[in-house]
Amino acid sequence: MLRLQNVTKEFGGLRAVDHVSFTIPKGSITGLIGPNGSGKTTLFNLISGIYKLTSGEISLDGQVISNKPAFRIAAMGLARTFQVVKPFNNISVYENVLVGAYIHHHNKSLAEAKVSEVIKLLDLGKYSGYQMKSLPLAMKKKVEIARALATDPKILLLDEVMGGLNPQETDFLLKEIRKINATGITIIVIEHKMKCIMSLAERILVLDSGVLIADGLPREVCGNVGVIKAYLGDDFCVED
Amino acid sequence: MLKIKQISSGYGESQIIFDIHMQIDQGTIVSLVGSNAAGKTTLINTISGLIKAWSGTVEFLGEDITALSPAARVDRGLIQTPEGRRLFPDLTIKENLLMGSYSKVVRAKRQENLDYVYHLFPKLLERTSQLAGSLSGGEQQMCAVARSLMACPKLLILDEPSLGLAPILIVKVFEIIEDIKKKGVTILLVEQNVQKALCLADKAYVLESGRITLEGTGQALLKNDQLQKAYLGI
Amino acid sequence: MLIQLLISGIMLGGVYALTSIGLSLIFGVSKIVNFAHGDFVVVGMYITYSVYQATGLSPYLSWIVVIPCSVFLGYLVFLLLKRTIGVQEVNQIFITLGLSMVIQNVILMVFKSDYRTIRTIFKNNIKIGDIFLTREGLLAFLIAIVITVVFLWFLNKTDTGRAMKAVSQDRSAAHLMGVRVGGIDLLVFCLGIVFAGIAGSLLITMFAAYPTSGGVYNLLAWVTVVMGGLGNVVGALFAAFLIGIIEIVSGYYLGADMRQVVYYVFFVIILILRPQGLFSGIKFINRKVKTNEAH
Amino acid sequence: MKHINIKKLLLWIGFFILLLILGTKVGNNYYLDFLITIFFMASMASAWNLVGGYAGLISIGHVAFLGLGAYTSSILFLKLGVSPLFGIFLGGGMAMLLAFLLGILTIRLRGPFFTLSTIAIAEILLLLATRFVDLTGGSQGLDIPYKPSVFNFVFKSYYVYYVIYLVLLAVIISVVTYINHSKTGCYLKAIREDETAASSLGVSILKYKMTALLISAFFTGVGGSIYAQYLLFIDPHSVFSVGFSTKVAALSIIGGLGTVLGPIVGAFLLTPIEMLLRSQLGGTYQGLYLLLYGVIMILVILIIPRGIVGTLTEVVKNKRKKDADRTK
Repeated sequence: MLRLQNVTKEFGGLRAVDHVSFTIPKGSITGLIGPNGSGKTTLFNLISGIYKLTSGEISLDGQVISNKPAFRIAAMGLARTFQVVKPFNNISVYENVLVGAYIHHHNKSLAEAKVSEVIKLLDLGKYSGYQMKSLPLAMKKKVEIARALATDPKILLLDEVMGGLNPQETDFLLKEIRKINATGITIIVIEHKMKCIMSLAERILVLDSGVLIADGLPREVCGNVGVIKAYLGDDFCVED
Repeated sequence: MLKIKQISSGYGESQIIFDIHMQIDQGTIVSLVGSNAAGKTTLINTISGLIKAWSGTVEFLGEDITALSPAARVDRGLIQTPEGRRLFPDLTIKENLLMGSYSKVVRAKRQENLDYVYHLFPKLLERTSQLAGSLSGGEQQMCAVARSLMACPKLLILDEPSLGLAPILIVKVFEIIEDIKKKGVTILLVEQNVQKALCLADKAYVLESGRITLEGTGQALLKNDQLQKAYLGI
Repeated sequence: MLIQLLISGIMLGGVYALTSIGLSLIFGVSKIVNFAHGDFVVVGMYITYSVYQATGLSPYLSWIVVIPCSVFLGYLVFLLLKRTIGVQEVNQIFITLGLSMVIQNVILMVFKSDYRTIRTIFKNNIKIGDIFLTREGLLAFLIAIVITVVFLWFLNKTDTGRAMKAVSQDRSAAHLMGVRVGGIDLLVFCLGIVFAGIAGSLLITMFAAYPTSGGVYNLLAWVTVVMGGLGNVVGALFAAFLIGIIEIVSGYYLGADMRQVVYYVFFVIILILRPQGLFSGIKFINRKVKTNEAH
Repeated sequence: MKHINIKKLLLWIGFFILLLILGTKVGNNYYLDFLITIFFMASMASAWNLVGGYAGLISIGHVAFLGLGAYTSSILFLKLGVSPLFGIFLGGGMAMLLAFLLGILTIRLRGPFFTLSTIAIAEILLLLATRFVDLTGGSQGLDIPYKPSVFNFVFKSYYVYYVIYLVLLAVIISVVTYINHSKTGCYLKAIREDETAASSLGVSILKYKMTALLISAFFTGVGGSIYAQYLLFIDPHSVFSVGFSTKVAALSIIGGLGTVLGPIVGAFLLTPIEMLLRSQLGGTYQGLYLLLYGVIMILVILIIPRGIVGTLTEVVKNKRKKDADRTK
């Protein structure tokens, strides 16, 4: 359903994303990994319309979305969270989710029904009246997911939602993500916690210096020489 | 030389590192490895004083420096070469180097240090009046290391010195690190190039989700299965 | 005639440069948005005026009062703004707007709303060929230029000056060099206010001061800073000359009341078309500040 | 929150009628003028709050809309004989037109630069109004003849003005309340908090900022037109002074940015102090009230940056939360 063809992004002379192509099938969970600065978040920013492409094309369900403004892409069914959380700090959790819900429900009571549904799904009821800024990071990340879900996305991009969480919180969030996927929403996850992504994703894409260096099942990717090099250094495999 | 006891810290309301203990002995290279977002940069920024420790103490050369400003730590010889070089892009190379010896403690030795780093990196002398922002990645890294050496470091913290460099340059960077060690500078090396970092290290720490999960000599860790698991989750 | 206008414009621009360099410095190094900068110029004007009225001291010597007062004022205001540095730009706008109201109305209460000026220092003008120059104007220009040049030297050749540039480019890296960044912020703020004060003491010999005239100087300073490229001190200097010329030339051809309209319009056009400034090619303390939000 | 709260609505209507009746009891024009000024300032602060408080666009040149509205209706009336009854709305329309032009050009500018562009626009209009003497009477200003009639929108009784201003205030409060609880309000708050996040949730930043700016400009323009009809005199320095905008912004900030009641509380607290100080002290201390505004504004920003209403609501909410936690 999501298709990238030769997607390239340059900042100044630097090529942050270099001719990346892949297709994400409907209903799948895909992991996107790679070392620091390999261009993962940049790729998300390109897909969600925050950045403009230098060249290439991105399409969602056959419709070209590259270089459309972010709010249009969101309306077409693509939602995301942010690596560094971007909460609407001075309004309540409820209103944060409401912002997302209004995208397809112009009527307030319909939008509110959607909010209740999402809040129930993610078990956020206790916090709905709280101001965003008073929440701990784990909850902020969860509200970001809730906000994104309220837009009724076909595909959800999660950018390091597990970062900075303790093991219990991580386990809980893993379950939530599977639950969301079970409702038919396609998911792409950027994650550094390898254990998480290996257990969560059915397919893994590996970026290194903006280039897609591996694409396959978690097991395959782990054994991939290029991936190990990218992560651990050039000589690691040789000495083994 | 550096003793860290029970350090916790983070940004805003979110805690990133938890109860860290670490000890760095005079004249050694200590490596700190761990995956992205494990809290390595947070830890060294707490050591440098850019972030306030929430609890615990940092002791440097027998003195408790937990409450000192970053500048006061620089005066005592605790120098960090930050991740991504962080040169001053609109200053020339020479101006960047001079900024390295900003601290009053080392200004007297400024010319001597300048000669030394120019000797170490002749390329910097060639381009001395060029703006730092116009250098290539490798040259920037040399300049950043040179800038730190200008401060007569007693403990040099290097954050991801090989990040984004071509393989040939990475080899060069590690050679330089060994050279610096030979000059008697103690080094704390933060690297994602685990192999290289561990080969070089007298001692190493593995940081996972803000906690130290493994520690030992570099060679011991190289042979550790758990390390591979931590990185690839196999 | 045109040459006369150009020269007068450059003379005027020299004095404006002092105002804008102060603002450019504060904005460039500490990222403090100061909407009361013009009012500090006016404070300088009134201090000079009062000193002159009370003791007959020449405006050029009144600096012994203007400078300490500016430093003190700068210190007090910095205490208000300190905690907002780097985090709350909106609050900086509001605090400095409030400050502007306070300064203007304190002046109003102390000095009433009358126009005040000192125009009795020199009797006659200078005439070189066909070109007339007022002695006040020429002296103000020369003083302003000397101060600017000395300041540029300071910025480039001293450790403290370099530290200012370093802080403007990368605050946390400056910390790691051992720079006491908070101290640099304070120094820069006070220095900026001192420049404004000195500009005031020069301007009072040419223009009248009234309580709300800070508004004019404030916008003027921002116009030059935006034109010069945000935080670009040399750019601000050139922009100040340009503004001086625009002001004099348009004042001559369109009438005195129109000169500000011309450069305000110019300003809005630059904000929209070239928010990085006209002179951003000349790098100096030029930080990359985005004026356009990505959409 | 589910549907329109009938009780609350009735309460407000009751309050409105009470104020209408109260007005008839105030025989003294001095006191009526007092109340009219408060209503006027509250209206202007509320209109400003839509842009400054909700959309996060700090406009300090809002007076451009006020002045343009005032000049439009006055010039149309004096030169073309158009009744201010229509002129008021045309004034609002002109203000919207200016807002639209200003908006497409400068709405993308980051914080302080948007603010600067609004100040520049206001200053430009001030200077133009002074310059084009034929049309505007220059710095002499325009006199609207005192010929009371409905067509001329000039009235003998202060009570009529009192009602007009009360209605204006009521309409603005209703609109702001409606927006506050609507999709638009929700989107505006999101934009103010984080533009990138908002746009990734489907919010068109430009569209909603522009909407807020247009509505705000319209009411400010209408307010300016009515103001001209009330004073029967306008001159560039009274309707285009940036100081007035700062004052209006100060009322909102002190009362509480981005809250329905904030600007009104601000106006009802500070305007009486201003008027008392002005009438009592006058002369030598004519600047004292503005000095006070400045000091209070700085203190509020430093101590309670969410303003009186914002801070009180937070305190009440926290208390409720604590009580709820305790009962659990």
